[in-house]
This record gives sequence, C-alpha cells and structure tokens, in this order.
Amino acid sequence: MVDKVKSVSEVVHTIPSGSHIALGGFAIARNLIAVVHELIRQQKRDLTVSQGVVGLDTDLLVGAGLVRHLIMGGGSLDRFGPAHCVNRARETKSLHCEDYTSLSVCFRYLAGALGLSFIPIKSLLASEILERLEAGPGAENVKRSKCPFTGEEYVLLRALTPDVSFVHVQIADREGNCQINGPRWENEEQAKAGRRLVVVAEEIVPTEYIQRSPERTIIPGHRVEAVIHQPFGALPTAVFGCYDYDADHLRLYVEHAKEPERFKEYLKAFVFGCRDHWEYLEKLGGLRRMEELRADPILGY
Amino acid sequence: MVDKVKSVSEVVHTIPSGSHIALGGFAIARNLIAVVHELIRQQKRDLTVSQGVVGLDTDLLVGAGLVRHLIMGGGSLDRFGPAHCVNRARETKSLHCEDYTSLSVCFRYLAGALGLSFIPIKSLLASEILERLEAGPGAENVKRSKCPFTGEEYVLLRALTPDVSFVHVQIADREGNCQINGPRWENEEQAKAGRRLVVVAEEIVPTEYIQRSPERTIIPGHRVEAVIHQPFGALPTAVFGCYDYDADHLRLYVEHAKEPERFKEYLKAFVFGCRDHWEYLEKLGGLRRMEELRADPILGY
Amino acid sequence: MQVTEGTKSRNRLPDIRATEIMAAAGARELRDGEVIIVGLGLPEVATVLAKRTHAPRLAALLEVGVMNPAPRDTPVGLADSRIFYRATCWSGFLDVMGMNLHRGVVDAGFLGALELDRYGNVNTTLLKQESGKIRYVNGSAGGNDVASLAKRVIVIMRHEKRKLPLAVAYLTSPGFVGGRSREELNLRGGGPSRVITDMAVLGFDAKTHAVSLLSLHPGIRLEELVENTGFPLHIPNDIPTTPLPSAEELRLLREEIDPKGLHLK
Amino acid sequence: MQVTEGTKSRNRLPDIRATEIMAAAGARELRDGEVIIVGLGLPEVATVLAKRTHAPRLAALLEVGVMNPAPRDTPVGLADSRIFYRATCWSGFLDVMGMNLHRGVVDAGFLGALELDRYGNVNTTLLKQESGKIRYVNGSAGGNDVASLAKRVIVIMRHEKRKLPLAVAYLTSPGFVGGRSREELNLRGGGPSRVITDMAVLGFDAKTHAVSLLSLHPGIRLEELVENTGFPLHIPNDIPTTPLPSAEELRLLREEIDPKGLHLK
Repeated sequence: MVDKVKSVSEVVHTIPSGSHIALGGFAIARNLIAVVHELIRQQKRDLTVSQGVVGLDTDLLVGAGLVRHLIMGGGSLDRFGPAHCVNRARETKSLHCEDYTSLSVCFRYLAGALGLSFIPIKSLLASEILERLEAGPGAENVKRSKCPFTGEEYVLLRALTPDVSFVHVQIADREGNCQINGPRWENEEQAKAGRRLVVVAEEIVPTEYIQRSPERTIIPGHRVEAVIHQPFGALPTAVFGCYDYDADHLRLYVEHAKEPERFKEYLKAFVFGCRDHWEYLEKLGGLRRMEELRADPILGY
Repeated sequence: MVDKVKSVSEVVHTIPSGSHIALGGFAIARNLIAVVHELIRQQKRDLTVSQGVVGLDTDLLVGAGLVRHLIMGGGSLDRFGPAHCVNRARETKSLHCEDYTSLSVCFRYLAGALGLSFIPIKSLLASEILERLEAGPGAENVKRSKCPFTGEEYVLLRALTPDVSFVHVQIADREGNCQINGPRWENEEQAKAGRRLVVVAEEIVPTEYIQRSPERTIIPGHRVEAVIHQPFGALPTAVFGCYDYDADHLRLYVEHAKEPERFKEYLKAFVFGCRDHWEYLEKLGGLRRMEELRADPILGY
Repeated sequence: MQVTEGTKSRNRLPDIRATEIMAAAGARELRDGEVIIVGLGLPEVATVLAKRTHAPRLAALLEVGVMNPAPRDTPVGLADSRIFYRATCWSGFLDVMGMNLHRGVVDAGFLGALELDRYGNVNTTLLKQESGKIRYVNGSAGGNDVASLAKRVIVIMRHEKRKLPLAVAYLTSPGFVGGRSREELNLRGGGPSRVITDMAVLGFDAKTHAVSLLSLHPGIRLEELVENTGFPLHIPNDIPTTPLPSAEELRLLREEIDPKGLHLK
Repeated sequence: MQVTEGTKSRNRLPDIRATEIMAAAGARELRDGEVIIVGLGLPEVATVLAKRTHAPRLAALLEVGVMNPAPRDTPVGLADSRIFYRATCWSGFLDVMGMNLHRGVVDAGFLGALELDRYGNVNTTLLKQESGKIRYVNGSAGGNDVASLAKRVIVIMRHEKRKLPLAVAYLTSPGFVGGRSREELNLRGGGPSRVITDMAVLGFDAKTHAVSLLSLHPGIRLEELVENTGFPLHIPNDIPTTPLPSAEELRLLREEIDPKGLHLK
C-alpha cells in the first residue's frame, strides 16, 4: 500500500509559479478553498487557471492577483452574485481570459484525459466566443475544420492538459482511490487530463471500503500523486452529503469582493490571517458552526 | 411514469431485417442470449452486428446465418474455445468482417454517443488491421490524418451509430433507468450511440430504488425505448452478482459450434425447439440448475 | 447556470403576477415526453409546472449532471445540493451536455438573457455602458452549447428596451445570426422558438427569422410593448392575449412549486 | 483477451516447470509502482508474483474495466466474474484503454502471440496452413491497442519454429515493423522489450530492432533453441542462463497464486 496523504502546504510547496492548475469546483460547490488559500499564502504567481464553470476558488485566486491567464466556460456565485474579482480583472485587463462554454472546456479536458491532442465540437460556431478566441492567444487552441466523412463543419479544440489538476472529493483512501457523491460536472475528465493530480478529501477511508463499491471509484489511486485530508476543506462552498454552503459567509465574501480595498481586508482576515485551514474554520465559527452546516443524511445538505 | 416493459418477441418484431444491431456482451459475460434467440426464431436476416469483443451472442447469430456484416474488435469464448461460427463464416467468406480493436470500436461508439461524426485514435497505425480496412468496405470508416495543432499522425474513425443497441443489465426500473454491477466494458458508449436502445434486465426495481444511488445509473431512462424483463436472460453466459456462467452448457455449445451440422442440431434443440426463454431455461435444467448457478452475494458468481 | 433575473410584477391584474403568466406560458411550450435542459429560476418553475400538469413524462436534465430531481427545498443555483434531491441519475457535463445535448436528443433548452436582438442572438457575457465602459457578467456556461445544439430554444427574460436592442453588445449564444438560417450557420440545433417576457410572448418568422409578436399579456398595451422594445417588432393584425394561468396552475405555482415566491416574486 | 496458450513443460529440470521459470522471468520485468495492463494466464500469474514479491505497488489494469483485483478463485477469462473480486475500481474500456493506455500512463502491457517475427510483430488473428487455407483465431481485442500505446510490451509465448517465423501471416500488433523505429511508424508506445518463451528470454537490439537472445533457460541447449526458431536470432558470445525462480517464488506460485496449476500446468 502506498500512503499518499500529505498536508496542503507540503503539496503547494511543490507547485512552481507559472503553473497551469485546473480547479474542480463549480460555482458554490466542492471548491478547492483549502488549496487556494495556501496558494495565496505561498504567493504562487503568474498562474494559468482552467475551470469549466468558475466558482469562489478561482475568484479568490484572481482577486489575490496570482492569475495571469484564465481558461473558463463562464460562471458566477449563483444567486449570491457574480464572480466580482474575475469580472473586475477582465475589465481592468489585468487578466487574460480565454472564454469558452461548459461543454467546450469539458471536451478540451476529455481530449487531454484520452491522450488525444484534439477533439471536434459543434458548439461555438457562429458565436463571438469563437471570433474572440480566433482573434487572440486562444487562436492556437481552436481551428475550424470539416468532418472527413460527412463534410460537416466543426471547431477542433486543442487538448487541455493542466500541470496539476485539483479535485475536491467526499471520500478517498490513502492510495488516492476517490469516490464522488452527487453530480460530478467535468471532474473525471479534468482530473484525468492533469499531468499531476492532487485530491482533497473530506474523509479518508480504508481501501476495503472502496472495494465494497468499486463502481463508485471515479478516480483510481494510481493516477493520484497526493491526497490532502481536510474536513470542511471547501467551505464556504458546499460538499454534497457532507455540509451545506455557508450562506452568511458567501454574502460576506461577495460584499468584500465588490471593492478591491475591501477584498484586501478579506484576504487579510481569512487567508493571510490564518496559519492553516483549521484556523480559518475557527474564524467561520468553529465546531459549533460546522455542526450547523453539517448535512442531513437523507437530504445531503 | 412511463412503463416501457415489453416482451422480447414484441421488441424483436419491431426490428427490420437488414438492421445494424449492437450487442453489449463480452466473451462469456452479459450476452444478449434471450434477444439473439428471438432474432433467430423470427429469422431477422442480413443483419449488421457490432460488438467490442464478440461473445456467444454474436457467434449464435452468425452461426444461424443471419449476419451479413460484422464490426468487431476480436473475441472468443475465453478458455472454452474460439468463436467457431464467426471464424468459420470468415473462412468460407459467407460473412464480411470489419476487424478493429477493443479501443477503436469503443472510440467509434464514443463518437456516436457524443454526436461527433468522427474521432481520432493512435491505435491501428502500422498494422495490417488498418491496411485491410483501407483496402475494403471499411475504407469509408477510417482515414489517416494529422493533428492540426501538433502535426501528429492519427487515424480518424467514423462514428458508429447502430440502429438498435442492446445491453444486458442487472437492474432497471420500468422507465429504463439502468444500473450495471461490475465492470462495464464499452456498454455506456455502445448504449448511447444507438439510434434506438433496448435493455434486458435481470431484475425490475421501483424508481425509488434507483433514486437511492443515482450515481450508479449508467443509462438514464429517457434514452431507453424498451425494457425486457428476463431473469437468467444471459445464460449460459454470466451476469456478475446474479449468476455464474454455465460451464457445462458452454462446453456443449462449443462442441456443437465446431461442426455446421451439429450446430444445426444445437439451434433445433435450444432455439427453434423453445417457444421462449423460459422453455430454454427448463432445457438448461430449470429452477434447480438456476439455483446452482445463482451468485454468492459476496463473490458475485 | 443560464441567467434568468428576478422579474417584478409588470401587469395590471391585481392578483396574478407577470412571473406566473410567464411560468405558465413557458410550461405550455413543453410537450409530454420531451427531453429538456433546464436552467434555474423561471425555466425550472415552468418545467416543474408542465410536469405536474400536461407533461408528466418530461425528462429534465441539469448541466452539472442531474436528471429529474424533485427538490424539497428551493435551490439558489445549479450547483446547490438542494437540486440534487431524488434525482434518477447523477453524472456530469460529458453525459448531459455531450451524450444528450451534443448527441441531439434534447428537444428544448431554456436560456436567460442580458440582451436579445431581433434575430434571437443572446448576450450573457458583458454590458457596454453609455461611457463605453465594459462590465463583464457570467459568460456562457452551458448557454452557447444549448443555443447551438438544442432542437429549439426558449428564452425567458425581462422586457426592457435596453435588453432588447437592435444588436447585442456581445454575441454569446447564436440565434439566426444576421437573419441567416441555422443551416447556413452550420448549427445543428433549430435555434430560438420563443421569447417569453413579462409583457408578451414573441416568436420568430419562418422566412425572415426576425422576432414577431405572438401574444400580449393581459393588461399590457401595444404602445407600451413597442416603447419597451429596442428593435422593430413584427406586429400581426389581430393580437391574441396570452392565456392566464388556470386556477390549478396558480395553486401549484403558489402552494407547491415556489411557495416562498423565490422565483415568482 | 490477449491470447496466451497453455505451455507444457519443456525443460529438463525434474522439479521446476518451464511455466514457472517464465512466470518468474515475467515478474522480474515489472518494477515497483508501475502501471500494467494484464492479460489472462501467465501474464496475470507473473503480475501477481511481482506484486507479492518486489513490486507491491504495481497497478494492475484489466481491459474490461477492472483495477487491482484479488481473485479468490482462478478465472477462465477476462470477462469471468472471478477476476472482478475485491477490485479497487470497476469502470470500462474508455477508462482503462482510453484514459490510461491511450493517455500514455501504462508502463507495460503483456501480449500473447500465435506468431511473432524477428521485429516483434505479433499475429493473433489468423493462421495460414500448408494448404494455403486460412484459419481465423481471436483477432486483436486489446492487443493492437497495447502494442501501439504501452511504454513497453512483454510477449509471453511458446517457443516453436512455426510460431516464430520470418514474417507473420497477419500483422495484428506492430512491433518494429520492417526494422523501423517506433517514431518512424508514428506509434507512441515503445514497442516490444521482451519475449519470454519456454526456452529463453529474448530482447530487441537497440539499433537493428531485431530479436536477440538474452538468456537460455536452465537445461536448454543453444542448438535446440536455434532449431526451434524460424528466423535468424542474434546470439551473444557468452549466453547467460535464465535465473530459476527462488524457493519463495515457487512456493507463492504453487501454493497461493495458481495452486490448481491452471496456468502453470
């Protein structure tokens, strides 16, 4: 048995500035908060970030000024508000954003996961999304072409193979066999497209537990480089079956994210002001608050 | 709620001769025996059959002289012997066989399932498999090409979209939501590539059962046209978690499949000689034999 | 992730909200047995209403990988655990958007819009202010995929002049770009079929592909509609009135589907 | 589904079977922590032996969608439920052959062969008889995929003149076709690295890519080997002897891995 359990700071120390990291969160669900906080504390700069539908994790990284290039299908914090930091960075041109769609990012990951250097798609055609990609640095990742068999017009997408893919899961064993509870958006493709793969698990289980329902293993252990065990590692975003999102903190986040100055205060208080994720959880209300947010076993939230 | 449960003969009556049917069996596991027997009884002719790795189901259909064109990645009856009827039909040129590999058939189904008319692959290159495809009718389904981004050489495969895909599953509800126990080979891609999809289920469960573990739903009900409820529907091949293969009958089959005349006897006794699958199961030993073959709940066989 | 804004009451009827008329109109666009990609807000309300009335066999798919959920509590977004409850399948983008939408089996998809132009092109990416300053919003998420690939698209949005301009500030999701047919645009999906606003139901002319008025909501005057539309709108000679929700539809909407009025506010 | 035939004892040692020497030689080809695609029969026996001795961290993948099974009973094939037991993952072709093998993370794959030529090209599709008559066999299944994409390929087969011809009757799975490099052949995988027979262990010359003798099994004479090889074999000046399985390896093979001698017969 290989024990791959590492601390988040150990793992983040191995990630050079300038890396392309793929984040497995979606809006306000299963965000890589513990990882992103540590990336900010360790000031990993000039990052390229890819994500199907961006969430709070990417917004934090962009707000902290660490992202140079963003590859995304869009996104927001759902009803809590837009991704203020991402939108502002685009408006001030401090960020280059390659805009796609949910499916085209998923297909780029799929190609990467399958070891295909390209894959066709029927989205994007006749849209300004494609025109802007063709007019910018995205041009090297898209190409109009026809099917050799049917003659139908397609957009060919270049495979996306992030330097490091991060996925937040409910359950993993120490070797990295992972089981995801609830919908999985593009996590399987995103995880397997990565040159390196790191998972954050709410709970570590014995391999024997994995062997009881191997059909639920979405990521096999041999693909995983490190397993970070961090309960409540996605707060204030939700992890189905484990805990609900922290609506109060999400509102507080959005309030601060609206203004650069206030966002600095947020980072100071909740990221730089915390030695690790446990200290951060204390600031969110500690054990008592975590118990309030803990999911009902039937409802999953 | 839509009730899609139908009898195998009802379903087979809707399949015209000359159809392309995709079978979800693999060697001696989860073969579409009940369906294939009925196709033979109803003498559906000039079929095109596709299967990742052929098993007893395809061997039966070919032996019965109903298959004109076979698209496959290879196959056998494992240690019980080769697919005698398939091999003999190829030797006597009474069958046109398009040879692929496990992965290339899977990729052709994947393209079909995703609505892509083509998909690239790095298998087949420098092999006689590709040369023979290019020299025959398979030429319209393969094309050498280069990646527009990397210049790497690929084989482009045409999507495979069978007229009717058949899959044998352990569990389905009356709407067609299906859960497969054990490994799934190319079943998900094969099922979703089909223009029509019919499933044979060992057990029909209430939808509420499906809702208890929706992450195990491999085929969603809205894709399914009909659900055939047939316990022991795959015998003599195995269904993981339900029953083991019938080794005695497999040996008997292979003995008969070796000789055209003896194979006729087999068909007479076990296919034409049975009004339906229940009569066939009686010939295999009925309740007592089924109980011997029933799977151990822990081992699954 | 399709954006649909909360829509405050617009019509003059004392006891029926515009959002309730919109939800009922949306529900009437769905036929029994169809496969629908649902967005949050009114689209979800309309789909549930259809399922509870004339279309019990609808298959409702959510981008994230959820099929036919039966939420007990009202979710705030597509990634909200509340919308995973009692689903018949949990998968992901590749299955829902790839093996269903891109495969061509999705009959209808709902879209919200920041802007929609006379050819049904939708902008959900950015807004240009008077000053010329650009404000970014949510982008496409699954919007462009649905607009490109669903057999038909139903847009639900608030009816305002600035939201219905001659040309969108950014073409996120194509309708009939430049009045061209979908074939000319190399798009598989049939494109927009309806635009349901808080003032009217709009359709698209089979030849010109331009927006035309199908029905006015009760209490809405034509002048009012024209004033609030930024592009020339084809007006038929006699203008039907959008049917009001039935008593049973209103009961379902108010008591069962959105009792807190989260989306019907 | 890779074919590997049962191999009856060939060597002269009273109490050690050729199959046991082959299994031990196969096991020694695998390094700890590697990702292996396993075929049934001796390849599986060799993989399990490696895992129980020097390579506990091997990841063993089966084409059908099974990872790291720990069978309690000996399976008859890759679709035999016996080989699903206690796996850590059940998926399918797309995951194992696509997202692992095609992705390029598989270090070694095993192949069986009806025929293998001097450049490591493998035939598992058909045999040509003296009469010219063709007999079809199993075909590729995952064999061509493994040969094309695994970082290195290990062939395990019976050593007979007719099975080791100058040219294969059908080129199912490419080695170094025509003595060309894998780059020239546009193949990603590294190609065949070892051929383990019941007489010897063979390798491939880095320059000519032709088969060369690496070691003779104990008790096998060189003349015997040459007589039973259909193509010119490069013979080194001094010929090492294939190490015998250790006492512990023999115990594991006989008492734990294949007690019934199903594959070691």
